[in-house]
Amino acid sequence: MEQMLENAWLIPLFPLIAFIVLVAIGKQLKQGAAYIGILATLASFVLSLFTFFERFRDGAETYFQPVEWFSIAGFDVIMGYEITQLNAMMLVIVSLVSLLVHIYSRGYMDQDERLPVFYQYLALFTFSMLGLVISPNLLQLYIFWELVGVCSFLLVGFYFYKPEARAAAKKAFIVTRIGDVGLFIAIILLFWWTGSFAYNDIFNAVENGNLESWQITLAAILIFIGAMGKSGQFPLHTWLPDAMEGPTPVSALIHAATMVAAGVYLVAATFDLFTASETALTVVAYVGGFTAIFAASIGLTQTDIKRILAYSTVSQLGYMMLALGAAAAVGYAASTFHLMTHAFFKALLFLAAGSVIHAVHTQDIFKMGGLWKEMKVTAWLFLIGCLAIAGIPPFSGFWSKEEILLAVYHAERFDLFWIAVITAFFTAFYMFRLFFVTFTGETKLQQKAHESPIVMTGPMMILGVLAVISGFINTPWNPVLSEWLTEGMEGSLHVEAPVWITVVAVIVSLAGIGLAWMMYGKGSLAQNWFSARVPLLYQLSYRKYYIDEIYDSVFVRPLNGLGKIVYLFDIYVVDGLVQLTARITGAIGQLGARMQNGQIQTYGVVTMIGLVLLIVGMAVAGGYFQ
Amino acid sequence: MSEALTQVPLTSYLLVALILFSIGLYGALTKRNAVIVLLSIELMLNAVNINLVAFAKYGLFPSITGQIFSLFTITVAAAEAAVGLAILMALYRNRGTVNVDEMDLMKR
Amino acid sequence: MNILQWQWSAMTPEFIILGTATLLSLIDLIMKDKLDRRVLGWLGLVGIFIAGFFVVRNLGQDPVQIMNDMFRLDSFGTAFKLLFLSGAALVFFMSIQQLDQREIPYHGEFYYLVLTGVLGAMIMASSADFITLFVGLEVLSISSYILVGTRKKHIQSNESAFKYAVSGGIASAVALYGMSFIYGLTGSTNLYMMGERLAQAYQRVEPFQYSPIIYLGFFLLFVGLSFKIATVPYHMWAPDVYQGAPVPVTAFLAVVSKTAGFAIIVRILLTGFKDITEITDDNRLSYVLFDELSLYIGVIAAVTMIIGNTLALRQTNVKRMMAYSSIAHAGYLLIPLAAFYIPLFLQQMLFYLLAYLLMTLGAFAVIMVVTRDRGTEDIKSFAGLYHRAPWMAFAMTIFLLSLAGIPVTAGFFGKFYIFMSSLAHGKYLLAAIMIATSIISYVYYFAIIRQMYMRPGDTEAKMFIPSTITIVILITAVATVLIGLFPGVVLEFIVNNFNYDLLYRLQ
Amino acid sequence: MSGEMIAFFILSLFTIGGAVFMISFTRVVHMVVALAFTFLSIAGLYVLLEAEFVAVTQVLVYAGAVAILMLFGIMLTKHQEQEKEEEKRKAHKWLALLTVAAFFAIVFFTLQGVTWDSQPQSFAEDNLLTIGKLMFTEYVIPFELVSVLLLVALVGAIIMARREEGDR
Amino acid sequence: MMEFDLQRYLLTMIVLSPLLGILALLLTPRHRAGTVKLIGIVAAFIPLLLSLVMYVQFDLNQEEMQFIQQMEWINIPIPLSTGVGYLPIAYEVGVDGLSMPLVLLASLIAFLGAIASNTVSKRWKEFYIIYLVMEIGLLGVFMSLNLFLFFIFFELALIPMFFLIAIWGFMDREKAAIKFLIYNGVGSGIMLISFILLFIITMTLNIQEIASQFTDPLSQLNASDQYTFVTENMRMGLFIALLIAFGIKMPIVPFHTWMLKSYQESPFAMIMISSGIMIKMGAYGIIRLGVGFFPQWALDLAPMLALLGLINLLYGAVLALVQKDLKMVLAYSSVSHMGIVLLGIAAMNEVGFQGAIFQMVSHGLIAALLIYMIAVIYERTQTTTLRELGGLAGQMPFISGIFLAASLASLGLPGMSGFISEFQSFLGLFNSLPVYAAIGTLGIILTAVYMLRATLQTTFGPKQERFHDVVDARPIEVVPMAVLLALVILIGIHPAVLSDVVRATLQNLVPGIGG
Repeated sequence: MEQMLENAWLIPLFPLIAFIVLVAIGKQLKQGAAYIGILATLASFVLSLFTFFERFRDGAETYFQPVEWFSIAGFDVIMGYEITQLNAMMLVIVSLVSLLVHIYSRGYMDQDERLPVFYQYLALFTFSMLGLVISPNLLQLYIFWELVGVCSFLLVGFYFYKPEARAAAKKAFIVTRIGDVGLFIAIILLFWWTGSFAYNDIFNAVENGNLESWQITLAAILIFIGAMGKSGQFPLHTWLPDAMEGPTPVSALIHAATMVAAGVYLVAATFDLFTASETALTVVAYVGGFTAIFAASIGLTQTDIKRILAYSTVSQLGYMMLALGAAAAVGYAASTFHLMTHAFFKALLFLAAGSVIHAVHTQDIFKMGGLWKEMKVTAWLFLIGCLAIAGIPPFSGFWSKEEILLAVYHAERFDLFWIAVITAFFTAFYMFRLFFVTFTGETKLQQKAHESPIVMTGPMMILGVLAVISGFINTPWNPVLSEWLTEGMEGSLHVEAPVWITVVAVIVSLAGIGLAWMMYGKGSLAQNWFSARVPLLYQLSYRKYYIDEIYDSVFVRPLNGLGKIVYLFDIYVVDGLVQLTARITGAIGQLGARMQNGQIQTYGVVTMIGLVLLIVGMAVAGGYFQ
Repeated sequence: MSEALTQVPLTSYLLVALILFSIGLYGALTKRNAVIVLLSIELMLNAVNINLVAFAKYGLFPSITGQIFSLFTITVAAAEAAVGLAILMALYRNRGTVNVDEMDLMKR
Repeated sequence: MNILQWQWSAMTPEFIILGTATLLSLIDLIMKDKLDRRVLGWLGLVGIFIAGFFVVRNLGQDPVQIMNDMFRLDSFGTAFKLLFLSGAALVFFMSIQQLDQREIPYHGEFYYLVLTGVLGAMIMASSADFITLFVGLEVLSISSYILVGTRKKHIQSNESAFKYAVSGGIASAVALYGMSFIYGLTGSTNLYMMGERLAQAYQRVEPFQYSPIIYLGFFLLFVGLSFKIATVPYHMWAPDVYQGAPVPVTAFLAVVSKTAGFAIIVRILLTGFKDITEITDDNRLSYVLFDELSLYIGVIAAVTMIIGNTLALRQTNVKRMMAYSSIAHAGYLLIPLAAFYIPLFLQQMLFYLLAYLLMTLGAFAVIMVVTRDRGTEDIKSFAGLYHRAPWMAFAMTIFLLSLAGIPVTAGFFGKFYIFMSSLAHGKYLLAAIMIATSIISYVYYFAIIRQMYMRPGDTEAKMFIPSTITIVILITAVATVLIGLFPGVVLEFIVNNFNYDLLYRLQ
Repeated sequence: MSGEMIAFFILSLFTIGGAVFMISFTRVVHMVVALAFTFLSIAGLYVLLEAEFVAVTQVLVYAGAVAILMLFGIMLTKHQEQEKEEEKRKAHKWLALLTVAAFFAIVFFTLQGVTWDSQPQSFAEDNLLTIGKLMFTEYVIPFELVSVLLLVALVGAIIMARREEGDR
Repeated sequence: MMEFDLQRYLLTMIVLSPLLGILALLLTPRHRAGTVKLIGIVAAFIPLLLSLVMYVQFDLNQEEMQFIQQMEWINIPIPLSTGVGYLPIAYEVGVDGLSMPLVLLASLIAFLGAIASNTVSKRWKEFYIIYLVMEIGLLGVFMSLNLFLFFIFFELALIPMFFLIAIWGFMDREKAAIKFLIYNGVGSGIMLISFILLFIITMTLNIQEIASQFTDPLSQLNASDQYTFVTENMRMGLFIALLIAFGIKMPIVPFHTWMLKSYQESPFAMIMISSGIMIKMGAYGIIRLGVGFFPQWALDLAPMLALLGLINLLYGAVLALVQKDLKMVLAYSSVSHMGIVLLGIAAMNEVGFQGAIFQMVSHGLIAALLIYMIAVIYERTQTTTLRELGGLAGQMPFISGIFLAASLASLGLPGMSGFISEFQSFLGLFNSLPVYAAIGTLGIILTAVYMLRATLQTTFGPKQERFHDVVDARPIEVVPMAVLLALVILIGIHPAVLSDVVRATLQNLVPGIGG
């Protein structure tokens, strides 16, 4: 079965072929275009699965296949692919979620005449994301990193005629690009410091102490900036909620399960670099922690179903970052584990939300309500997702979240630990707020909502199953995944942690659910209980801490203002000087013309003045006629 | 020194010539009547002739060439005067004036 | 020595031109008034060609002098004579079919006055004696005064003739005044004798210090002669006169007369003032006077270029614009004098003069046709020319590009060559001004191009172009481009046939 | 003081005086007459300088031909008797005066600063003969050329000054 | 034997091949518009074909010039102590890894420009004749090995451009043309000054000989006695003079204002040529002549170059951000992108130079594509004002798609050529001047901001009634789009097509820098 690893390059190839085929003849295929995408993704998924199992069960070595790309001034840039534990797992997650979303979209996008285009983008995205995952070096990663960014941009702006979609797409691209520049610089610096783009060479250099500590810290932080952009970490998180302007399947695939997790993946993939710098890890941990609680606190008050989920995503990604930064190898395992479970339950939640939106044609949860009866399947699946994210045992989220809490506690980062606990409470609260408002109570809809077709609910069900069971792959008493993932890594995986942590975590989550039930389910507590008491905090949360407004007035407007000022400078000073030169030339002509008055005697006088000047000049310069 | 009293120094001739030249130049540059302008030019040429003839006698290398040169100058000056006057006639016929300062149809 | 023992055959071209002029005047007298005077033009052309033939035959001959350098047949003079004769021939071609009976009532006179003018110019180029040079200058001048005024009924023509005559008179007086001082120091009108004695005078010390007189004489002479080449400070007559004169005469003034001015200036400078030398510390022969004067000539050149080009910017009358343009070109031509370097000097000047001759005459030929057709000299008369006579417009474009100094034209290489020498002599400022003013000149040259190609004219009718003018335009345009492409051929011709034999006195 | 000196003094005075009068007179005819006087005095100076032939020529050509020619010119053209002064002209005149004065000063100081180290030569004998010989030997080319020049001037003067049909 | 001849005459054939078209056009009756245009396009295709032959025949491993042809042309007589000597100005052409891609680029863009000029609505015969004359100049600049020839080709490209702008441009065309002419005239003037000084110093005009005289410490300047005195100041002065001369062409801020006007008023095909090739002539000049002759000074002044590059990059980007007209956005974008070329040069190492060359080629392709897209859009909407545009993706998805792809390429999306070149330039610069490079990366963000602003404003947004009946791309229009985009992507995913060509030459060039 060794060939499977050798042939791993086929995995991203199928979606690429699908993309090319769709570009070429997608228009003619009409809605049939979907099947090409589905088939290609299916093939990728199957191959990924084989690869994963080969890696997992047979314990195959890390496989690396180099290909010369081109030479930069004598240095041959190597491209290729590499299958490590981490990316074997990622391959499966990505291709699976992608496959499910492909299938789901067939139903969701049925009415859209631009469905072939949609599938083009999806296929391109899948290709790029898979390529990103199997990249053996930073440069290649960066290339796919940008490509997934573009796909995200294209898909967010899929409804190009909506001004909001246009703005959101632009924002998504630009904000992530700010992060990308960090990564870009990091790659270049690392290249000059280590002489290579490849992970292994960089890690070796770090290990051999070829790099000064400031270099490591700088490079790690720059890489993290890249990750922040993609994973929507504060302060580069603003694009992610806006990105919800894209079609919902896209949100599920890109903005929940895969691409936004790429940031976490990047930090995990270059984790050896981070572990060499305490400072960098601390930065990662605190940015993650802050993002987690910050985004969760915004999620508490939002009313748009997809935005709530988006903030939840930001928060959960923060969670992962927190784990990575706070707790070394344990955190690494916990974080990647959470990455996996999150991919499943968040994708589920988004698809379910998509199903709801598909049915009710609105995204405002307070315009829905009482959907339980009309959309049984969706509701059940949504509930599973909520329970998973809230961390209720035995759902998958419980296991991964607990893993994180344990790891953080074990690392004695108690401040971060409590932040994580509070975030867990918030999460439980706003998820169930969402659930109760949407599915229980009286319907506020005019027309009757219908359950989605099987093509949509099918994928959701698969994800539902995964959201339930995927946690068992890595239980505290049998951490199969963690052990496999951290094979060959330094640091013990053995965590001695008090039991109360598990208890507290569950209780906190239940408390959150309870509060939500009281306010939105049963109604025993007024919905405006909080907003009435602390209107300031409520407003702050509701308006997302005015971050967008602040950015607008701190960056966007000044930049535009600067542009306008510089433009004036360009016109009046730079070009003005040119005009001035022309004027001066004209003025000399004018002066000459004034002397040229047509009077022959004036001409004579001018001549004689010239003669006198010449002789005087000679006299003065030559010292004659003293 | 006694010689200086019996013999007119060259510089004196040169100064006379210079004064004549300057007057001629001034006349040529200021007089309104075109005929007088032409005459002033003749005056300038006469100053040149005085120079030449004086140099012929008192120059660093005295020679009769100066006198011959002045003869040519006189001839040429006369011809020039004649042609100038003829042109002035033609102009006067068309324009009705001989004032130099009115001749500014073309300028700038 | 018996008067007949001199080798008079050296003067054959001059005799032929003189004879032709006399013949033409006689025929003109005999001919009935009503008869077409074109035949005179053709006759004159034949004369010019025969003279040209003899000039060409003189190529490569040893220099000959007659009567103590009263007349000198040397390659320097031969070179200029070729320029004069070709210029005159082209002017004749331009005029023959285009002279308007009403405008120039005296065709016969026109032809033979051009010939006497050429005769004067030829004498100016091939004598080494002040008196002869002066008389030659005056022959050219007086012929020109009358030529300018030949449009008798035309007020502007009268006026410009008078202005020309008065300016010329003052200039002659000033130049003669300068000559008189130089004569005073040397006692001779022979340039070689002059050179030797000036060198002696220059060496004299107090109380017999004569160098101030030398400078005074030089400046008077130079300013007086600068009238002919129309450089600062004696440039201001040119626009008025060029504007008022009939086009062929303007062309004659711009080309033949100006070239003759350069001939006389260069000859006087190079023979009369070259002996003032000293041996420098590093054992080199230094032309003291030239070194000192080069600064002033440089200033004159710079101001000339600036004035010529900036004033041309404002012009709407084509002939006037060309006048300023010719002033500017005189400025360019002074640069070899300012950056004086004997071995390269003659090539530069002759090459540029040739290029200037071709492009200016070509441009004037086109201007002549166009202004005649439209009845106005305004630059707007060129509007839509491209649609009426595309080939002529194309030729005009070549001339203008050449005047502006844009490759691949003769004008470009001429400028390049001059430019090269000025930089080689460290005259960076002068070179910079030359470049800057050349760029300014783009604006007004391209103004004509814009009119020709980009503006609609009043009429789309085909323009009538007389066949002789076509010949002129064709010859000048082709030559401009060919010389621009292969300047080496011309340079080689110059090097092989023309040398600095004017520097040496013949025994 | 020798007689030559006195003669020079008087002649220069007449010469310059005539010129100054010419400049300052307001009637054009007077100007010409003053100038003729100057021309004659100059001829006197030539005699002092032992250039008798030049002196004779001066009288014939200038005092005779040119002055008369100019008088004819004045007669043939209508002209304002008085020179009217305009503001512009005034400025021009002052500028011209200044320029000429500067020119004069420069040349004057140059000449003043020079001592002429010369051996005067006498041309008293055979002045005419020497000139004539030279004219027809060494200077025959310019001499002949001058004839061309005169011819040109003649023709030019005729065609320029000739009254055409339809002239006023 | 045949092979040998081809090697020798190929470049001359390329540079003179437009003459065939000119002749054919002269013989074609004016009124047959279709034939005239067809001949024009075919004529522009011949040099491209020959350039492709050159590409195929190009020896990747040779460091020196290839396809050299030398011919005596002009002998300038100069005096020697022994008599008259001659300074030869030869007709010398040749290409190496630096110029070959640019020749290819020039012939390609010129061909596509000829197609894009298909829409010329008046005086098409003259248009194509002048256009082909210009092409001779464009091609010649990159292959001439002689400064005199270089200058002549340079001018030969500029003057026809004047006509093309002034006759076929938009409303204020004549003013724009004059501004173009004067500005570039100044540049040419300074260039001429420096060329002649170089000539005087080295007594040769051959580019390679001059370079070897300046850079080879063993070779004495064989100048004639008077002029041997070449101070360091003089070298610096010459370097800066060359920098300014080519900086005007490139354009380096603050010499860029001519470009704005000519972008506004030129016909689109001319903007394609201008930003696709002409401004590359400036960059090429800086590398070939500036750096090639004075590597030491280039190295010493590298921070200044980097600063200029930064200013270009950021200044152009900030200005592009606030433009109201699509064409102006592109104009400033070109300014900005040429800044990256400068940054690559300022790096003064192999990587940086490779980046600069890549950026020249890449920007040539991308800018040409973007402008072509604008031309196509303008033809349909009759406007380039951003506010009036919008929602075009609905009516013309194909055009909008390509336009979007082009702007993504322009902002440096991996997988397209823009990324490779930007990456290499920055890679090089980070090694030598990391602080400048770090500041420069701001430009990457700003580029994204202004490109997306312009592109999305045009193609995205609510559909507009006015553009209801516009049609999507026609087959003839697809050709330039497809070719350009394909090349952009080809270089993006397989940069070896270019880097292999450049490699040997750069290895030869960089040791001259001595560091």
